[in-house]
Amino acid sequence: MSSVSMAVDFAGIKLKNPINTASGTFGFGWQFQNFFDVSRLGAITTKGCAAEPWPGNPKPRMTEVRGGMMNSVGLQNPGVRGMVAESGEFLADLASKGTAVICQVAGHSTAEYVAALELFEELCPWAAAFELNVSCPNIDQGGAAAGSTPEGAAEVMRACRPITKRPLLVKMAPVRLPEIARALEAEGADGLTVINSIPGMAIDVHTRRSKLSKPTGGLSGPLLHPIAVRMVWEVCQAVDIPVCGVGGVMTGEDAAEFILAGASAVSVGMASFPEPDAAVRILAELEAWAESQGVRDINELIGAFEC
Amino acid sequence: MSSVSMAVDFAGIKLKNPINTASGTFGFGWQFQNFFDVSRLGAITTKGCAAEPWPGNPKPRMTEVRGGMMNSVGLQNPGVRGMVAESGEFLADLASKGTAVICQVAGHSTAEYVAALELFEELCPWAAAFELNVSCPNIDQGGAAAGSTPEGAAEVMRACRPITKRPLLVKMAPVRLPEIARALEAEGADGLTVINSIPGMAIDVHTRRSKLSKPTGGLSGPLLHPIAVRMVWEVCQAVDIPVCGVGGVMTGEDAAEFILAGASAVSVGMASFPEPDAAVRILAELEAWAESQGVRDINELIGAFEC
Amino acid sequence: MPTPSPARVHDVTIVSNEPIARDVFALRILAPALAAALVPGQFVNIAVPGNAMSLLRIPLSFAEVDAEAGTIDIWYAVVGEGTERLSRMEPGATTTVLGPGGHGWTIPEGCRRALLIAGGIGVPPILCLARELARRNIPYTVCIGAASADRLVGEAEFEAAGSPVISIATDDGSAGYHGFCTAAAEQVLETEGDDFDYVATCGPEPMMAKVAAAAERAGVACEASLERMMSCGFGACATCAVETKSGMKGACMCGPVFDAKEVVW
Amino acid sequence: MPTPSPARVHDVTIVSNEPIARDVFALRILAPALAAALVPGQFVNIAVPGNAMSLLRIPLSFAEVDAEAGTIDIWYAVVGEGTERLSRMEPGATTTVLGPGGHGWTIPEGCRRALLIAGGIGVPPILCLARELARRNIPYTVCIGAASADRLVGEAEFEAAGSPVISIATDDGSAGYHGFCTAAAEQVLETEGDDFDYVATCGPEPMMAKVAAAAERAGVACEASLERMMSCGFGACATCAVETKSGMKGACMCGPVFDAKEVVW
Ligand SMILES: Cc1cc2nc3c(=O)[nH]c(=O)nc-3n(C[C@H](O)[C@H](O)[C@H](O)COP(=O)(O)OP(=O)(O)OC[C@H]3O[C@@H](n4cnc5c(N)ncnc54)[C@H](O)[C@@H]3O)c2cc1C
Ligand SMILES: Cc1cc2nc3c(=O)[nH]c(=O)nc-3n(C[C@H](O)[C@H](O)[C@H](O)COP(=O)(O)OP(=O)(O)OC[C@H]3O[C@@H](n4cnc5c(N)ncnc54)[C@H](O)[C@@H]3O)c2cc1C
Ligand SMILES: Cc1cc2nc3c(=O)[nH]c(=O)nc-3n(C[C@H](O)[C@H](O)[C@H](O)COP(=O)(O)O)c2cc1C
Ligand SMILES: Cc1cc2nc3c(=O)[nH]c(=O)nc-3n(C[C@H](O)[C@H](O)[C@H](O)COP(=O)(O)O)c2cc1C
Ligand code: FES
Ligand code: FES
Repeated sequence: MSSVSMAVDFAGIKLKNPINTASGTFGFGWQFQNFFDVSRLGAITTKGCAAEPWPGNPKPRMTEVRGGMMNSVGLQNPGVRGMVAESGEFLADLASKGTAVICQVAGHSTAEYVAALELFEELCPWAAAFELNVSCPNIDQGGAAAGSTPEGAAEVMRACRPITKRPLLVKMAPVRLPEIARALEAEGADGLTVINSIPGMAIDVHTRRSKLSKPTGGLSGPLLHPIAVRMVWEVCQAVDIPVCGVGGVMTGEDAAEFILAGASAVSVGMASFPEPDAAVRILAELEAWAESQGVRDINELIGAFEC
Repeated sequence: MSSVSMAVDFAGIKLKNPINTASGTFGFGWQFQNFFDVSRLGAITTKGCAAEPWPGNPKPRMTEVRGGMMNSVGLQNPGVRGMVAESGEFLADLASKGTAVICQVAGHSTAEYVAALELFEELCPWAAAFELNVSCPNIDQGGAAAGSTPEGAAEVMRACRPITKRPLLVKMAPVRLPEIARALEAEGADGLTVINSIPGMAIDVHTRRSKLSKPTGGLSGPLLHPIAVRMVWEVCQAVDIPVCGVGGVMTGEDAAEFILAGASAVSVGMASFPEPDAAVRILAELEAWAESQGVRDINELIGAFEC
Repeated sequence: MPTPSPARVHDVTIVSNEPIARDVFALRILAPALAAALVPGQFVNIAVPGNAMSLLRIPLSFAEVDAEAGTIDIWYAVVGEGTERLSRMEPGATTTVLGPGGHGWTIPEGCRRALLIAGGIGVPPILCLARELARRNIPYTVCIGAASADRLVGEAEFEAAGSPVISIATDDGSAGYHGFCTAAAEQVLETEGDDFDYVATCGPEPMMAKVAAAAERAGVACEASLERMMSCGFGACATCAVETKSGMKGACMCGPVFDAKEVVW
Repeated sequence: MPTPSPARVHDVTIVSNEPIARDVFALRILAPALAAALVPGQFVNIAVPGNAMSLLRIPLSFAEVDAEAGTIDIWYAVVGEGTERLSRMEPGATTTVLGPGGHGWTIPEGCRRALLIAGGIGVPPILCLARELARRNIPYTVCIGAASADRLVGEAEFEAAGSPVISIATDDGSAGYHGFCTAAAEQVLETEGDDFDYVATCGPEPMMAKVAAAAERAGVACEASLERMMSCGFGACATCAVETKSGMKGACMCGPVFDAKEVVW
């Protein structure tokens, strides 16, 4: 038994520990239930869902790159109703065990974000919070196209804010973070998830074509980590609302860097693919690190980076 | 002997082949002369120099990260006069052997860029071109602070353009590239070098301090590569002036990706640290790839990426 | 909740790892619990240590499982860095395998005769199916295609499993018929289609599309084993989607074996 | 053109690699051309294969060079992932070493007696110097500091090289004096400073700063071997800068051995 209290408050949600999962890398949670008891996590964030189902992009949707991977799934999702029909029972049960379920909201336009969030608000009483994905690099409308300017991101937030009283988070694109973060805070965002995949490109030099069905895709993995830590730190300096750090977390020390940079929660992403129970290993390592720092409470370490 | 013609025109400079070296990773060229004949390269780009010497940042200035490294050298340089005194003879000789010498220009302000470029123009008749570094992430004034907005970058370019008739290149920060590239093209830039290191952060979780003397540093290495290829491709779509691709080039295939994405030249950066003759190995691999593509001339492959 | 993948992470030991054709290796791993669980047509997801820059597992079918010995036989082509690294693993080395992955072949009830068409490194799951057919005493005929004679695998094993290979085709004519193995399959289905109740195919997608079309013309049930770039192998990432007539389906959970009529080729 | 580094990339073979103290290993590599070129106080830059995510070489001093046998003896502390990886390299393994790096100790002309102060893993370059002093028949006295007795290295070797170790200090008192080895050095320099013409030190920077100050008070020439994070090791990157009274100097070319008076501590 650890002697460190790991509970944190993230955007008004009480988490039993700071470990969350990155949207799109953890399905709807039940995919992992055979590998470990998902209710050991502080939170999970579900795959982005829109009001209606989306088919996503053509194949190939994935390629490995040095130190990570690149995807162009393009937010394939069963729509909010499909998601609730398929996974609602599991998620409600998970919520009842004290793991916060954060539902990610996708859209091609402000109206679509609104429509999706309205459905979520109505159909998901068990959801602890909603996360607006204005940063997917793999769709042509909405996603990063909407959230890469302060105006665009603010517009989506402004339209969505009245729909729910529950905490509203925003998943941010890896561009112009401080400005966009301030714009989102001003519109009432409760927390920010930093960062979504960075757009990249991999060319098959033999065929001269993209290794994905689109020219570019979104990068994940350790290659992102030092960039993501810097971005989390910048956002934490810029705003007062809490931040969840995402990007290349493979070990407890990677998670610890986000915590020190100011994040109140940390999401595990692609680490869960080769090692489905990575999130609980990382939780244990984070706890051991906190203990080694001689603190009683992980909260003492949030933002404890010394310049 | 290769059957492929490797000569390219880059921003009006005739290069015997597309391989260049990234500023700050190749000293002033002579540091490598014992490892291989530097005149085999198409070009070299020298460390950024200002009008007066700069001491750079305190130690530690470097840390390794997964898939790369992070530095905060902070543009330590001997000043243009110091550089010419120390390295001018070698560089003039190199130029006479047909390797283009591109001198990088550093400054804390537009006035300092102007002052440095005036000295370069006067003291370096052997220089084939000058590259304005408006993208160093490790200095508080000038560098990325100057070049991360279209207005800032354009201001430096506008002030420098009248000083020289030789090709004027700009080393770009990894932000807002299409807009800034268009602004620079409009101000008369002859070519763009894409990209400089991406700012990152690495925290020692035991001491809770940065692994560098500053909170952030600049990332180099393979971790950048898919991001850099995407950025080169975006810039090539946005402007008509030629582009030199930089970022994580470790192999001929990495260089080939830049060429296919539209770059006319490719710089080798940190690959030269563990393997001082990496640039000539990469040149040979690039040549072998071009041959395998069945072309007579490497120019047929520039921008030959098929969407 | 929907049924999650039955996959677990299994510790495995390499028993042998030898070349059997040009750029093709046969790998035998010891993994008793996994071997006991696998059915023909499923796949496993192997971690290949040795390159810290490469993080994902490699999905591979298998040619045979010996549940008693606890071994799994995999045949793989060396096509890139990961499979090259795998080819350097030595007997005795240990790693982990995630599986079972997906679901396997569904031999129709009362199947009288099956036609199997395998192209290139599509042979292993077809061979595994052939052995299952042989166990059930269902006769079958096989067409194998390969780029060239030195890359051809499976001929002897299909014969040993109980059926002569009716047709071999190579792209360069260095063995068997000069051309594609689909030609033979199309001819069989056209002329003797009524004798068959099941067509199974694995290989390059254009080949499988042709086989699927021929089977549909002949009115014979057809299954195809599809490959996709897979990140997880247990339904969590959606990188493995296959377009079907009823929407996108993950190859790792709803496949890799699909009803060929359902696939949008 | 200024003088480029004489470094070359040498193919080397591991001869032996064994622990000699807690978290400290002795590595012997075979590299005849490099061994013939090295002088005490220089360093080498070794590539440690096995982690594709880690790209740079590791700079290391050496404790002894046997030019005849072509071997180089390196003592290193396991402090992180790279040195841990190095500690797993087996005899017979091959890699490359870039060197010689930098310039070594400059023993003053007519030096009568030297005082050597080594802290922790600063012992190897000091030991190498001691052996050179012994070869030149210059007497010397040595102070060694270590965190604890089980991390202490070099005592026997210094004795064998010809001089008794006058003082051992450990941070925890588990061997010798309980405290820092600088105390003994400061005392020697204060009371017998006139007997010495040379002080050489390598170890943690605060330790070397104290030694430098004591030497300056005593009016004795002092050199210190400094460590910096190095990316290249041959003057190309400027990550290794040391602040000196005449500006920034690269540790890999102008050091690692510096005139202690010149260093801004
Ligand atoms: C369910 C399934 C079963 C498979 N069974 C076998 C098998 O039994 N034997 C066998 O040799 N191979 C099999 N494969 C393919 C195998 O996974 C790939 O060849 C392997 O991942 C390539 O890895 P690499 O690092 O060597 O090649 P890379 O360098 O990653 O790629 C080399 C080439 O192979 C292609 N490729 C890579 N991965 C895949 C993939 N998952 N699907 C399709 N093309 C890919 C790439 O696009 C590229 O053109 C199977 C794939 C799947 C999805
Ligand atoms: C000229 C020179 C000679 C050296 N000689 C020796 C020697 O003979 N024996 C020996 O054990 N070590 C020596 N070192 C230090 C050695 O290079 C580092 O300990 C090693 O690089 C650490 O690598 P790592 O991956 O294990 O540790 P990392 O995980 O990279 O770091 C572990 C810790 O060591 C520190 N560190 C890492 N590299 C250096 C460095 N270059 N300088 C100072 N601190 C560092 C880090 O800041 C960190 O606190 C020398 C360094 C230099 C520059
Ligand atoms: C296959 C895949 C699908 C993803 N889908 C989504 C998504 O639906 N919504 C989202 O915000 N981020 C998505 N992401 C991005 C991740 O949530 C995360 O931001 C990114 O992968 C960086 O974290 P990591 O390096 O730990 O994986 C996806 C990532 C991957 C690899
Ligand atoms: C130690 C170091 C110093 C650098 N100094 C400069 C510099 O002076 N000017 C500059 O434009 N870029 C500088 N860079 C960035 C490189 O030129 C290059 O843009 C970057 O390293 C990415 O390329 P790479 O991944 O191939 O190294 C430096 C990089 C390193 C590692
Ligand atoms: S491979 Fe991840 S869902 Fe199929
Ligand atoms: S280590 Fe590169 S200049 Fe010294």
